[in-house]
Amino acid sequence: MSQSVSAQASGHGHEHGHDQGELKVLGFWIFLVTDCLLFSTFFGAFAVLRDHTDGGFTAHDFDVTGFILETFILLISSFTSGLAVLAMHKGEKNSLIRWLIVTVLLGALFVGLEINEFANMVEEGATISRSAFLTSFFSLVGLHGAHVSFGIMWMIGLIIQLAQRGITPVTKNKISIISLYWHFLDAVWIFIFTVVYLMGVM
Amino acid sequence: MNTSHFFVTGDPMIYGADVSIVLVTIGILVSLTMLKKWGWLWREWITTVDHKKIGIMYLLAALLMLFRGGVDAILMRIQLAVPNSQFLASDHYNEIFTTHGTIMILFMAMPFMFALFNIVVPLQIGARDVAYPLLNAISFWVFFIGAMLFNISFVIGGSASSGWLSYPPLSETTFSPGPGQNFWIWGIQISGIGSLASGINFAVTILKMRTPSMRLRDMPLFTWSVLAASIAILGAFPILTGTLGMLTIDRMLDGHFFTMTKGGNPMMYVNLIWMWGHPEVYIVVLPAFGVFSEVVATFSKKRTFGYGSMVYSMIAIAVVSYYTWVHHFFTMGAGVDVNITFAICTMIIGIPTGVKVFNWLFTMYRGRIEISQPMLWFLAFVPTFVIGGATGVMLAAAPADYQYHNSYFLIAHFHQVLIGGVVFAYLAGMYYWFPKIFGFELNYTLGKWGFWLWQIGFYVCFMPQYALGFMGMTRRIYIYNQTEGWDMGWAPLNLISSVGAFLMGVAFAFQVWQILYSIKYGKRDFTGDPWDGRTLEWSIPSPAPLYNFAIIPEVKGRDAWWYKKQEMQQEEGYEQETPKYEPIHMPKNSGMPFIMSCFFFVAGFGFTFEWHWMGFLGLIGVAITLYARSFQYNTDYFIPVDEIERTENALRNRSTLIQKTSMEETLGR
Amino acid sequence: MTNHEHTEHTGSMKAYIIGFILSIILTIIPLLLVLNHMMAKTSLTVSILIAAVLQFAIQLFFFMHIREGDGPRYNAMALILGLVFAVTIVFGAIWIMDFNYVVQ
Amino acid sequence: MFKNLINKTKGNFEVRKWIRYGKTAILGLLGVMILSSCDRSKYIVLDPKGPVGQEELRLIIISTILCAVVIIPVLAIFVYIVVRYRNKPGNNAPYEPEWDDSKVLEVVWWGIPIVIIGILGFYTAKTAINVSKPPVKDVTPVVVQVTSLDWKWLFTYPGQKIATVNYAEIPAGVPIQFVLTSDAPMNSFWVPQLGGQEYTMPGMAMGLWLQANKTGNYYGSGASFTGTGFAHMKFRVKAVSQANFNKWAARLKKNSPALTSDGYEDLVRPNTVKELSFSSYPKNLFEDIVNKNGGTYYDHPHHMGDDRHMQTTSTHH
Ligand code: HEA
Ligand code: HEA
Ligand SMILES: [Cu+2]
Repeated sequence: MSQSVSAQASGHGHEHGHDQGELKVLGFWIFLVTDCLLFSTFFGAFAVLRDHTDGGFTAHDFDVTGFILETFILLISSFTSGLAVLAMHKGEKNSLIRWLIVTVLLGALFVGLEINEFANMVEEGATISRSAFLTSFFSLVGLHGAHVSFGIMWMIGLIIQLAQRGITPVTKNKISIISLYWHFLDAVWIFIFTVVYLMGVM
Repeated sequence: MNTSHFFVTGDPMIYGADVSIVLVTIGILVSLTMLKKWGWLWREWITTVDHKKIGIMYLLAALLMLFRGGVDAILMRIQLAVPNSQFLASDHYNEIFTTHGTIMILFMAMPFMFALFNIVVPLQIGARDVAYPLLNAISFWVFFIGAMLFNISFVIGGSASSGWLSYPPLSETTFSPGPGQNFWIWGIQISGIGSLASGINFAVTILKMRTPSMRLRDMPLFTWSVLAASIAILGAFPILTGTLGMLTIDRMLDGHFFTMTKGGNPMMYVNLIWMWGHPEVYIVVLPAFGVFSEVVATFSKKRTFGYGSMVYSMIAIAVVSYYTWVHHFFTMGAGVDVNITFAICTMIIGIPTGVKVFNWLFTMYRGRIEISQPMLWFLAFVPTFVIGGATGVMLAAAPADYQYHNSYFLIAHFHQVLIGGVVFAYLAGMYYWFPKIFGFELNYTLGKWGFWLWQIGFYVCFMPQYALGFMGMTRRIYIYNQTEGWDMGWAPLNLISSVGAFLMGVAFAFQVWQILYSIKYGKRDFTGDPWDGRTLEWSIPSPAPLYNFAIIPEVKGRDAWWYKKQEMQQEEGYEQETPKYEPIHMPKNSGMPFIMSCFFFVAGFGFTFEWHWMGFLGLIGVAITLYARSFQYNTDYFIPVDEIERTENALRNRSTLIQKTSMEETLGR
Repeated sequence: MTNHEHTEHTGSMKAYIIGFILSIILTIIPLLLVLNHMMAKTSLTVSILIAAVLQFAIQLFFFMHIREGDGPRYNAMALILGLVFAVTIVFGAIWIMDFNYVVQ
Repeated sequence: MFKNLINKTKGNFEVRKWIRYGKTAILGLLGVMILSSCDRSKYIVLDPKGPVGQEELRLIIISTILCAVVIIPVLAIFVYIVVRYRNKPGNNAPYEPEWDDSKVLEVVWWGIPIVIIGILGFYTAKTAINVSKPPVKDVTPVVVQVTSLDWKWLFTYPGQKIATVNYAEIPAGVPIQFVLTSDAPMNSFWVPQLGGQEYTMPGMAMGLWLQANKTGNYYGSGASFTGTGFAHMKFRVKAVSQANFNKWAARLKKNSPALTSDGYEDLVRPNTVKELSFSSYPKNLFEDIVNKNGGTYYDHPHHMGDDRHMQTTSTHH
């Protein structure tokens, strides 16, 4: 029938004067905007329900050091993922992989701390079904945590692909996209940090 | 979960359905095997990433769901035809209106809309496919699997019965235990992912994939309407995902977002679901406007009047529709300031909508109106939609709505806009683009029967419902006149209304007949341009070849094809320069979308029955397919030049050939 | 390789470091404000929200390179519309749920 | 191809004419049926018996007229254009395929709807504000607390300390402050001839002003779906003179059984019941219902009867 081409040459679509890579970044960007709306929905619910504690755990009871630590770890990981992209543009594959691994580890640390925080709360009886406030808290923060975990799995996949194929237009594009994702998660966390934690313990 | 309730029992109608489902399934499986069509089905359809084929699959699914939703409607109308009817029990009736509403909007109107998106948009903008063909296939399969998951609830486990938007606390476990409500949640949740992905896909397609010479302001209005609808999808569907997620958390994890106890707030759900639900109804109506813009211009043989206003009004509708949601719960006491604000925002939508109506009228003004099949539906649309819109504005007057809310006046309003606006438009679109997709026209005479029966049926069914609203009849009641000695005089009008419903049923049957008949006898379209069209899709053969355009078309403004034709006519002996083809880059077929949605089905089914192991297994399957795909690099190919030449020549020869034979046929007849 | 080098999101080391430092600072300020109870409740809320928004902007400009790319800035438009919707969702919910119970 | 279509159209003209007659006939029939079933009293929304309903009816009429003012001309123009510019042989109406723009016309049809919406918006706001206040000022209102249950309506009278199920008596000519809540899925309390509806929601005490000017029995129903027994959630509002109302209350106090806490638990159970009357009900029943479903999280701006010590332990201030 027709010959197959390796996608390596997928700087295709010159006939349209744009390329797949750019297209994918735009699509992903739009996806992030919609993801932002998903988070807004949970933020909205949280804002409405934050006083509905049913006499149980309140926002004053949050573990302050825990969330400060989480915040800085995520901030740093956002920075390291940026460094990874810089390395990629310089064509330094090893350095790129190294920074990605650092990012993954920081992300994992973040998730670990979060799980720990949740576990401690549950131990105190502050479970998701204790009150509307806690339901909205666990859902919002958990949704973010799930995003981070997903990002970690994804990044590991990309590290493997980089190791296999090196820096190609395709892998390059994939890295740009995940770094976008990672920064986005950091941006969302800023609002969780502010609205959930800071305004909670205030 | 008690598995003894796995199969819905105790109702002859459901046993009938069980038997016929099993028979039909066996029939399909056997005939596929006998005809050795499995490979064909897999290669040509299940794994396809071709937007045209995906469009066709959407279309089939939509028609199927129109039937299913329609049968629901007929059942309801039989029950309501006479007072004190014992045809359906309360719970059964409740399931039926819930599935009717859900199916009609989410599994009929939405796929019908995506069918048109897929079939038309790339062709109208001179593109060879959508921006992300694989994602497009995923969208379809995820939608389809969601719809199927929802539909099997009829025979397995039982359906949801708390209304098409399932307000808590009624939809919480306390009041709706069991799988029915879960089916509703997971069916919509899974198919919702597909809708969101389509929104992204078409927004990017329209922004980025146009033939380079087509500026935004040259774009056909249907394409504009798709862009507007996509924007609204992007704004609204994440909220649906989130809201359903919260309801899931309440039900599965014993959460308290919307429960009565422990601080939950049911009104929060109402607030959120309408933040999606209201834009949703405009999402389905915007492309309807787009269809009519094309149809009116084509069959008036005239440029669209006020193109600029048409575009602005659509964008305005898409954005303002985000600011009206409270009109669905004016009576929940959010306060006078809130109500007045949202009442006025709601009315404001009438302004751009009106502008569109006027512009259509003046597109016809000083034109030459050809009453073809699509145009027939437009002519029916105008009065129906305008009156339905006007009753919408009446509903928007908040204190008046205190008297209409949840009454049959409301039922009449939304059927008038949904059927008169959405269904009529999509049917018009189907008639209009049918030759383009399938290469033949649908029979006019049968179509006219269908048309008139729809019209008569519609008015007979829904006009009395306005009156019933004024008589105080509320929605979602399975029985009237029975209790407490109230005879409110609802019986005669309900009977009339039911007659109308049957007429619509007959109308639909005519349309099915029409399609089947035309497959055999329909007028073949060998020109590629049966309506003397104006936009690019008519410049290529019908059905379009795999790659749509052998040469990416050059566009010199609006109505590109119309002016190109004039140019060709004017220049005596206009000879198209021999095209110089280049290899065309295409995506490869992939089984991944189908496989992934099968895993989604497993997940949805597991969570529905609260078999969490199965649910998570399904989700892991989804993740693994995604992961595997991410490692696939060999995803595209080029169609070589000689193959393009062969195809193009064959198409050209076929058209001359058929032209000849069909001439003979016509003479012979 | 391909002709799209110019559209790539490059950004320099300097930009990343500046962005990083700024975001650290903008995290520490609200933290100090809150932990030391430095202001009245409303002004405190407003200040920390402002810090959050600023930090968000930093992520956008220094890390996510919202300004780069050629052609129409569809990404920026999408973002702006998205933010308008996001604000609507949150503040709409708060406003509507903040009842006064009197329809009639 | 053009001509082809035209011929086809002609060929089917007979059929179409026939169908059109059919349609006219059916619509005519419909009209007759509607009119004949139309002694006006059946259209209860259009036949209000109190000031709130009347005010709302006024808005219904205003909005109908305002819509008709645009809709009817639009439809007339529509019919005219379609007839005039039909593509049929011998039609010599002007044909200008390139005419696609007219600033004047555009201004007209952005303008007219704006004006209409402006007027309608004004009346909407005015009515909304009016019906949120007691219909008459100089008469002391009567408070009736309403709780929707599965699937019945409980009315408690904090002034009289009596309770009823599935019917309520009210004095005519006196503004009634209905205070609504639910101890079951949310419903909506609707007495069309007195005025529009309002949701009954768990944990919230909602205010609804209604008033009957004439004595009589008025149909009331739940308007928001609550499950299996929903269709049976009808109730009766009986408006009587003030004197008769007092007599009725006294009679209930004397002759009816008391509603005990256990009795209330019975009522909460999902089933349907007939009309019931009670001489008393547990103290603070309504407040307890509201609070147990989350009422403590809201400030209740208007009183819930004479038990004003509603706890407002709300955490936001
Ligand atoms: C395609 C679907 C669709 C469309 C297009 C519309 C269009 C409109 N709808 Fe409708 N609506 C629904 C589907 C739709 N609706 C559904 C499904 C529900 C109920 C869901 C449920 O509860 O289950 C509903 C419910 C609903 C309510 C809630 C009522 C209640 O629950 O009590 C309201 C209230 O404001 C409303 C208003 C409007 C308005 C103002 C428009 C406007 O957009 C109409 C604009 C059009 C015109 C006005 C006509 C043309 C204009 C002119 C000719 C110009 C001049 C006119 C004037 C100035 C008047 N709708
Ligand atoms: C696009 C959306 C859409 C469409 C097209 C329809 C189409 C129809 N609807 Fe539906 N409807 C809704 C959306 C829609 N509806 C929604 C959202 C609700 C609210 C649900 C809720 O309250 O939760 C609703 C509710 C609703 C009710 C109110 C129920 C209640 O509150 O108790 C009624 C009652 O008359 C009704 C009737 C009809 C009828 C008669 C049709 C007809 O147009 C159907 C046309 C019929 C066919 C296409 C039939 C095809 C079948 C055959 C050919 C088989 C032939 C068999 C026989 C004749 C026996 N609908
Ligand atoms: Cu709406």
